[in-house]
Amino acid sequence: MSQKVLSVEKLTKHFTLGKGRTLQAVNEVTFDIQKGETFGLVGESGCGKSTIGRTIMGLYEKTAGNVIYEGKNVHELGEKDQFQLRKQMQMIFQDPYASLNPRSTVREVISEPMEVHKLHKNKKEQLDDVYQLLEEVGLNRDHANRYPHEFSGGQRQRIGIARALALRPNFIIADEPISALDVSVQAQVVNLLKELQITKGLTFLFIAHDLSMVKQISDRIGVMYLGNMVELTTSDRLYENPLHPYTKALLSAIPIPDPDVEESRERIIVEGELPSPINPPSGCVFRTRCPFAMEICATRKPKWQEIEDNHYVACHLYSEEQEVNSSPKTIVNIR
Amino acid sequence: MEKIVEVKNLHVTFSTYGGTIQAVRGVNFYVNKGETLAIVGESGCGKSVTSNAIMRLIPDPPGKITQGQVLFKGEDVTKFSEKKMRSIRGVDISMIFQDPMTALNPTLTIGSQLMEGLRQHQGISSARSKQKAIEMMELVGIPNPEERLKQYPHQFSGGMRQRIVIAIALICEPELLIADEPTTALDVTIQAQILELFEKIQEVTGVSIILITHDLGVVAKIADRIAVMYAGKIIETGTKRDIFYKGQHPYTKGLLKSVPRLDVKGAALTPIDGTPPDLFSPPAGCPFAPRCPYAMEVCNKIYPDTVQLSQSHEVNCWLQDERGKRLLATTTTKE
Amino acid sequence: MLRYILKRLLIMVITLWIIVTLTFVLMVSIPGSPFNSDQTSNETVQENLERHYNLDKPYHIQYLLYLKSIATLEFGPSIKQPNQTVNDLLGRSFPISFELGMVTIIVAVISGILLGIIAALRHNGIVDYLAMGVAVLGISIPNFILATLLIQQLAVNAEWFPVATWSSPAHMVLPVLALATGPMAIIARLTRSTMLEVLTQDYIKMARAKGLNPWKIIFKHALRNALMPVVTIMGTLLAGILTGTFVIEQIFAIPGMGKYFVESINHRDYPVIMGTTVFYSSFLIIMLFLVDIAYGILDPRIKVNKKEGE
Amino acid sequence: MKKFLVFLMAMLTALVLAACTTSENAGEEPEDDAEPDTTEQDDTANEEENNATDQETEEKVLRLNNGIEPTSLDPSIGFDAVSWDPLNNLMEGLTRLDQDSRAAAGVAEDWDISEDGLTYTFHLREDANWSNGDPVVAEDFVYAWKYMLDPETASSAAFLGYFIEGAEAFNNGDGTADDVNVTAIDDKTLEVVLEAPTGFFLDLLTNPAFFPINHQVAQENPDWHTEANTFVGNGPFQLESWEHDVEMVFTKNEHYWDAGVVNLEKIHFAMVNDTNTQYQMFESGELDTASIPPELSDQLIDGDNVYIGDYGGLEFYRFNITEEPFHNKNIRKAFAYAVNRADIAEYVVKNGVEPAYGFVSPGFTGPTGTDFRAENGDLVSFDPALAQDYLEQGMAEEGYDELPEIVLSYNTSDANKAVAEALQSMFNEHLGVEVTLENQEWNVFAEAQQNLELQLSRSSFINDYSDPVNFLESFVTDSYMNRTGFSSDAYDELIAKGKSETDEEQRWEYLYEAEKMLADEMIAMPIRYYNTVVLEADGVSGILRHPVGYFDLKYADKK
Amino acid sequence: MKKNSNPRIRNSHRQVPDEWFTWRERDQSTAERLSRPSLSYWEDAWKRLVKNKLAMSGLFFLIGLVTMAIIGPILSPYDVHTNDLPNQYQPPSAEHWFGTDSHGRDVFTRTWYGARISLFVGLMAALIDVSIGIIYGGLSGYKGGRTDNIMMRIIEILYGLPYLLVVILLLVVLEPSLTTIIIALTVTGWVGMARIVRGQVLQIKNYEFVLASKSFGTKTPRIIRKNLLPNTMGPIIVQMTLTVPSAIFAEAFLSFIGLGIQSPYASWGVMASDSLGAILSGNWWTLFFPAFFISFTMFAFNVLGDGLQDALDPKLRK
Repeated sequence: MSQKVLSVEKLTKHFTLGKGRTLQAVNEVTFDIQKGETFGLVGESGCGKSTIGRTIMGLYEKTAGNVIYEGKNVHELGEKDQFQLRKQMQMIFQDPYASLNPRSTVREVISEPMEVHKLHKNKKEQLDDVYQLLEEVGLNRDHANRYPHEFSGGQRQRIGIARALALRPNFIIADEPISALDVSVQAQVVNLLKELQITKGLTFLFIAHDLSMVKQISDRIGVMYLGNMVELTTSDRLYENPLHPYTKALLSAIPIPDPDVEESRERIIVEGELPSPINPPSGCVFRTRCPFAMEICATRKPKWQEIEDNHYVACHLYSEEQEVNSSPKTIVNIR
Repeated sequence: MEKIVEVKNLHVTFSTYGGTIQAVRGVNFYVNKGETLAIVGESGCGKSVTSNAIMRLIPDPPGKITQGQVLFKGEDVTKFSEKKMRSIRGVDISMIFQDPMTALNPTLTIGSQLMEGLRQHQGISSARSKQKAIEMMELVGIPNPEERLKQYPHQFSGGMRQRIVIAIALICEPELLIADEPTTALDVTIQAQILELFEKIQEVTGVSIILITHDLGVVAKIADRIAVMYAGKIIETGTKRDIFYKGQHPYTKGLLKSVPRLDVKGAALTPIDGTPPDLFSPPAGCPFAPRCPYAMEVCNKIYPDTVQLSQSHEVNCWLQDERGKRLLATTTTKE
Repeated sequence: MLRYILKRLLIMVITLWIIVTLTFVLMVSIPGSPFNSDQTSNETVQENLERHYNLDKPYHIQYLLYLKSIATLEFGPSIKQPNQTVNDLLGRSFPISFELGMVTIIVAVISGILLGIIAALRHNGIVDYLAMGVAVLGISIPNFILATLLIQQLAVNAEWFPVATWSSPAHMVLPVLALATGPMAIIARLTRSTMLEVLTQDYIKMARAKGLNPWKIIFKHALRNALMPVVTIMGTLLAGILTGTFVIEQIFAIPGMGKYFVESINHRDYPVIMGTTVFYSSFLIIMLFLVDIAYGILDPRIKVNKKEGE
Repeated sequence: MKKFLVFLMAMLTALVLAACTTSENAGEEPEDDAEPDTTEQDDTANEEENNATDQETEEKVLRLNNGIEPTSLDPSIGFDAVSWDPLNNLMEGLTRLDQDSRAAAGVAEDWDISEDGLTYTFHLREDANWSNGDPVVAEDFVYAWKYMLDPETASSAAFLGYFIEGAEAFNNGDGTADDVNVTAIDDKTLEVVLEAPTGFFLDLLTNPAFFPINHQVAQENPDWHTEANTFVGNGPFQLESWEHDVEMVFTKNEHYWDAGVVNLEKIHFAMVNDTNTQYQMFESGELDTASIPPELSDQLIDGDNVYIGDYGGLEFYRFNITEEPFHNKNIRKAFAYAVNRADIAEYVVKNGVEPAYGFVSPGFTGPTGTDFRAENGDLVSFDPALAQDYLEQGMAEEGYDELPEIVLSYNTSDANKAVAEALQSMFNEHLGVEVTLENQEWNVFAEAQQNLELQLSRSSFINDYSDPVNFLESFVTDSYMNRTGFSSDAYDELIAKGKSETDEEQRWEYLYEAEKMLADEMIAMPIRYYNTVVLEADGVSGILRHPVGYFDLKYADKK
Repeated sequence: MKKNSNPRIRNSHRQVPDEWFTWRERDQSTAERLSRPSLSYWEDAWKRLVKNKLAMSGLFFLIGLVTMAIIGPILSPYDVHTNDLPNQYQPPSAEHWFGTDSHGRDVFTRTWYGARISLFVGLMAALIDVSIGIIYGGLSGYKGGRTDNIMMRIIEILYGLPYLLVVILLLVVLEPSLTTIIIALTVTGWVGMARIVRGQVLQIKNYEFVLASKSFGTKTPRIIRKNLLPNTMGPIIVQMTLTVPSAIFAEAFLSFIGLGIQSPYASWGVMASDSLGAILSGNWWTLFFPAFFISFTMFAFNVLGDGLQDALDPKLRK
């Protein structure tokens, strides 16, 4: 767990909307991913987590910052190198219905990347490879000539995974791969991904909004809010000792499928709605909904700092100048 | 306790190009006054069809209620004229839809959508109905109701829209509210707000709720009783605790085990293998048999009778048969 | 908003300028002269005519003269009807065409939408097929045949309506019928397919769940949303009806402007060609602009200046 | 669903069939004696109603169709049939065509012609007045003619004035208005000196181009002719209202010197430019006259209410004699003799037109009282055998084994197409020649014909004035109207004499000879003569339809 | 099964034989089995089209028409160009099934020659419209932004140009022939198709499968060809079925300018507009037959188009 595969440094991505308006999808996000680990990225819709994934893939141009993959700056590679990089980095998409071309057979879907990269000498070899991939993801070779619409959601997501594996990548970005699936099937897919990680030595960036599932699969988790990363730590510690008020609220908002636990839980309910990323609040982006918001939150953006070993947070409650006034530990359970 | 609604042996089919889908195949359940019944199941199991059938909102063609009764306060609504049905919809029974983004007409103001039900059914003056609308908006927690009445849906966030949908559903003070996946499309922090709102509303108005969902966490939080649906049939019903702690059907158990829990550390996910059956040609026996780890020969052949486990708890499973119990007890290899 | 309108206006002007330039190039590159006729003539007469209308000047001068006439909106006299200026011709005929066009559009829109709604409500039923059959028949009978048929049947034989000319509401019935069937059919088909889509929307279900009566659901909830595509084609449709009515105008002796679009070219009546082209193009471009605005009114989600985000 | 399809088919069939069959009856109506009577009764009933409400008695209103808006009611500019018809009834020249379509006294009561035939002195009627009450004076003619000849005016009719001394020079920029030898001796005396003796000058003067213009009005308001309220005429009718592109209404002009003979109180000129529609309007009683759509010709042409008259004009095809194969006279003749003109007239063009076996149309009466056409006889005929002979002869002369490809061109119209198709079939049948047809948009066609780019192309000629030379002079060398490449000194000379010879009989002899020469060279092949065929409602009478193409309503009446 | 699904006739557990209470061997393949037969996208669409009776009758009508266009003239003893003037306007009879026209020609024979021209012109125009429209619309929609803006302005300009002038210019530049007609029809005809393709592409290009394709480095042409176009086929086909009949009409207009097919051959459109007077004269057969075939061809294409739209609409599939 020492070798860095990917490091994202102060990555910023803004979309221009015309009329001089800018959608600040991602603001100065920094994290890195070690070889063989699963890094979870959570946050509610519109927090920029998918944008990060796509920017890392090079599907979007970055606005500022760097994405370094195995020492190479992804956005500054030549066309040829970037093409080669595709073999190592692959993506699994959210919607198993929209991510497969309805007019292609499963075989065509899976072999498309192989053809683009001219992986095989002949059709026979390619077909064998497709069969092998299908079996790896728990489908069988009879499925190769069928069309996506004949499959259930879980099966389609397996096809999507097989496609992502077609180029034998090392690093996979899974962009909400299970959120469109039924509960019983979600677990199937998650287990499949875990299994593949072990057998193939893959590194995952796992993007999801469902914290309980992300916790299940990830080694470390980064929590995002409105384009900013607010907290990053190991998955166990994130649950046991969340620092950022948003993380706390997020954790307490997730209902637990156990009536007894659910009835005895204390709950922080954040009021209000997510502000618009076109016109984000000044200072700390969470301050408009934060139960602990202070004056400084409106004026200054909190620093991204490592509070304890491997536990990063961006919150004024933990910045030095604030600690003088109040200890964060005492505030935690005010509500 | 007074039963608000009782569904008896409901069958619904849809005819499509591909054949006839038997979406609901003999469903029985009831809802008591003031309670919340959750119908839990995966997509395509027929839970939404069931709720639409209660409202007689199944598009005909292609849908058709082929058999069964829906008794609302003792009267069979399947026999009602369309006109009579209209006088019940929105007045006695209301409905909330999954996606607040699509459930509101984008071209009409919130006010007009709120008030039109009132006007239609109660024929009250516009000033009076506006007053009522404002009250309703306050109840569901929308600030500045007077101004917001004039706004269009797109000017509201997802959570606000769902509040509006709820307000619309409640404005005629119905006795039964059917909520079809009311929080699925929302972010968790918003979901928590809406769930609180449901609790508050039930407290204030005493409305009975049928909650349709696939999220066991939500169920654990707000349901009184639960009906578990699979492939067009209800396979187990009981109180919240019956199901969560004493669930008997392998599907119920599997479902619970496949859901990740935030509060439990390191528990492995146990998925249910396979996929739900195709309802074009549902299996003759127990529809879960192909995926069931405890499937016996009989399960493939005959659908099991309902077994009453306690006053509140019923299940349809051959394992409840004495011979099944015996077999289970004698087998150690299974599991 | 103002900036947006100004920008749009500038683009319109550029578009218009390109159209005018291309039209001029086309005009001078096709053979013929406005003075060709079966009448006896001689060279001197021809030369006098050409000089009189500046046609003896080099092309670039002629081009500049046209640009000037466009800028000042003074297109000068028609060559074929020298008594009258292009402005007279268009100023006189446009209100008539507009009247005819508006009545036609209104008839087409109302009947088309009704047909479309009925068809959508009875999707795949006999009524649907019947409505669509009528609609298809509407497009498949060329309007000049329909016009002649209508006159023969309803005016000459039945004597319900006058045969031709443009003077009273009764005179409008037949030409409007003949002109409206085509657009009606298009609108009916469009309405039907969007209605089918809209009727599956959640907010329609929601409206039904409120217990609203069916007509209210259709007219208040469904129709407004189903109208969007109809509005989209309205701009080009109206422009087409205003200008593409040559045959109908001729058959019914309606003094509209449709004939100038055809005859000015047939007669090489250059000022009229220029005038009509500028008029038509501006009208079309403005129509497209208005359609955009109508969008915003019909659908509050769309702001006029909405841009496609990533 | 199949049932539905059947139903639809049945519906469409029924619709079209019903329309066609009922219209069949409708078309036959005029043949049926009972039918027109009822319509007439309807008409009179309607009129009676109108009259009753208007409390006017027996107002005589004639409803005609002008087709389209007149090009211009400025007599110098409106040089076409659509302008001539209204102009000829709103104004009057020095002479006016009489019942026999001969030039008779108009504004000029009488005139003197000098011995050499060059100087004409016209004496204007004392009671000739403008519709605004002004007297018509000689200066009005001087003004109008000089205005017409002014190159600035760019009158299409200006060439007609070239017979006047100094006119051509003025018009082509070599001279001035003062050089035009037209003088107002006094208010009522006008003197004109001609370039050369011109036997048909008085006929020429009946053309609207020579109508006077009220010079006081025109000087004050150059646009006097564009609207009804400023228009001033001197004819039997005055312009009551003029809704452009819609309708003109004429009323009787009480200031007209011969107002006593004018019967009609009002004339409506509709502008309906569709043959079928104007006929349908006639059928429904909205028009008093109509032309016959060719499809209905068979049913209507023999009816009692059909007027058929001469119309000076010829439909013909020009050979391009500068190009193969029509540079050969015999090949030209072969084609000319292979055309069955009688069939074309009877079955294709219909409407009672006469096949043309010569060039000059009937209706020009010579000094001896015989018709030009009758006198000069048939110059070409339909003779397949002879045609074959000519073809063989011609091909032998040119050394052809096979004719070069031949394209027959016509400008697009249903009627032209029908004739062209018939010709194509005839050439194929009688000569064994496959001719390709080509139709072109009018202006493209006209340009190509003018530039001699077409081999065999359709043409028509309508007389501007009532003299055979009008047509024949088209083919002189360098004429703008030649369009065949034909050039012959002998022919040019014949035409020159045919214009200036003072002895009328001799002049006509020259013209006979010229026409024969045309036939011998066969630079163009005649197809058929034009005629005037008009349906007139019962009770309509007295409309004079002159072969030169404009009608006179002065004596018209409606019961 | 029926018995089981009805609780009133409940099966008694006791009647169930004991030997059925044994563990069932689990068979993984049955769990993953797909119960419906494998149908490719087109097979599925075809199956649904076949069920649409109206669309199928349209299809059969068109097939019949094409057949007659091929063999019709051979069946007839008459040729198209020989005039028989004295024999004009004969009503339909045993000799002349559809009667004779103004030049005494056999309408039956001419109708099938007309079918050849009209159908050929219609289909070719549609095909070319589609080809240009796909390329232009596809590019415009896919590139988006400024490129799209400029390309759309060009379309606006094409709309604004007087079509008649363009066609007359073509008449001057080109020889009259079938090719010329088709050029004239398509010179601006593709615009509608381009707009439709563009709209579709704008929508589809944001789908995840396109993104997925991009994510492994697929180049633009391949994306357009493999991912975008196959998914726009539905609306394209519908538009095509509308283009065919309108091209048949437009051809008649072009022949008026002089671009059309030359006599003695005549398309339906020309035959119909030549015989408009039949409404007055009662020689109904000269107008009826060409008009009938135009209308029904149009009708057939329309119902077929509607049927195809339904059959190809992914929303209607389960």
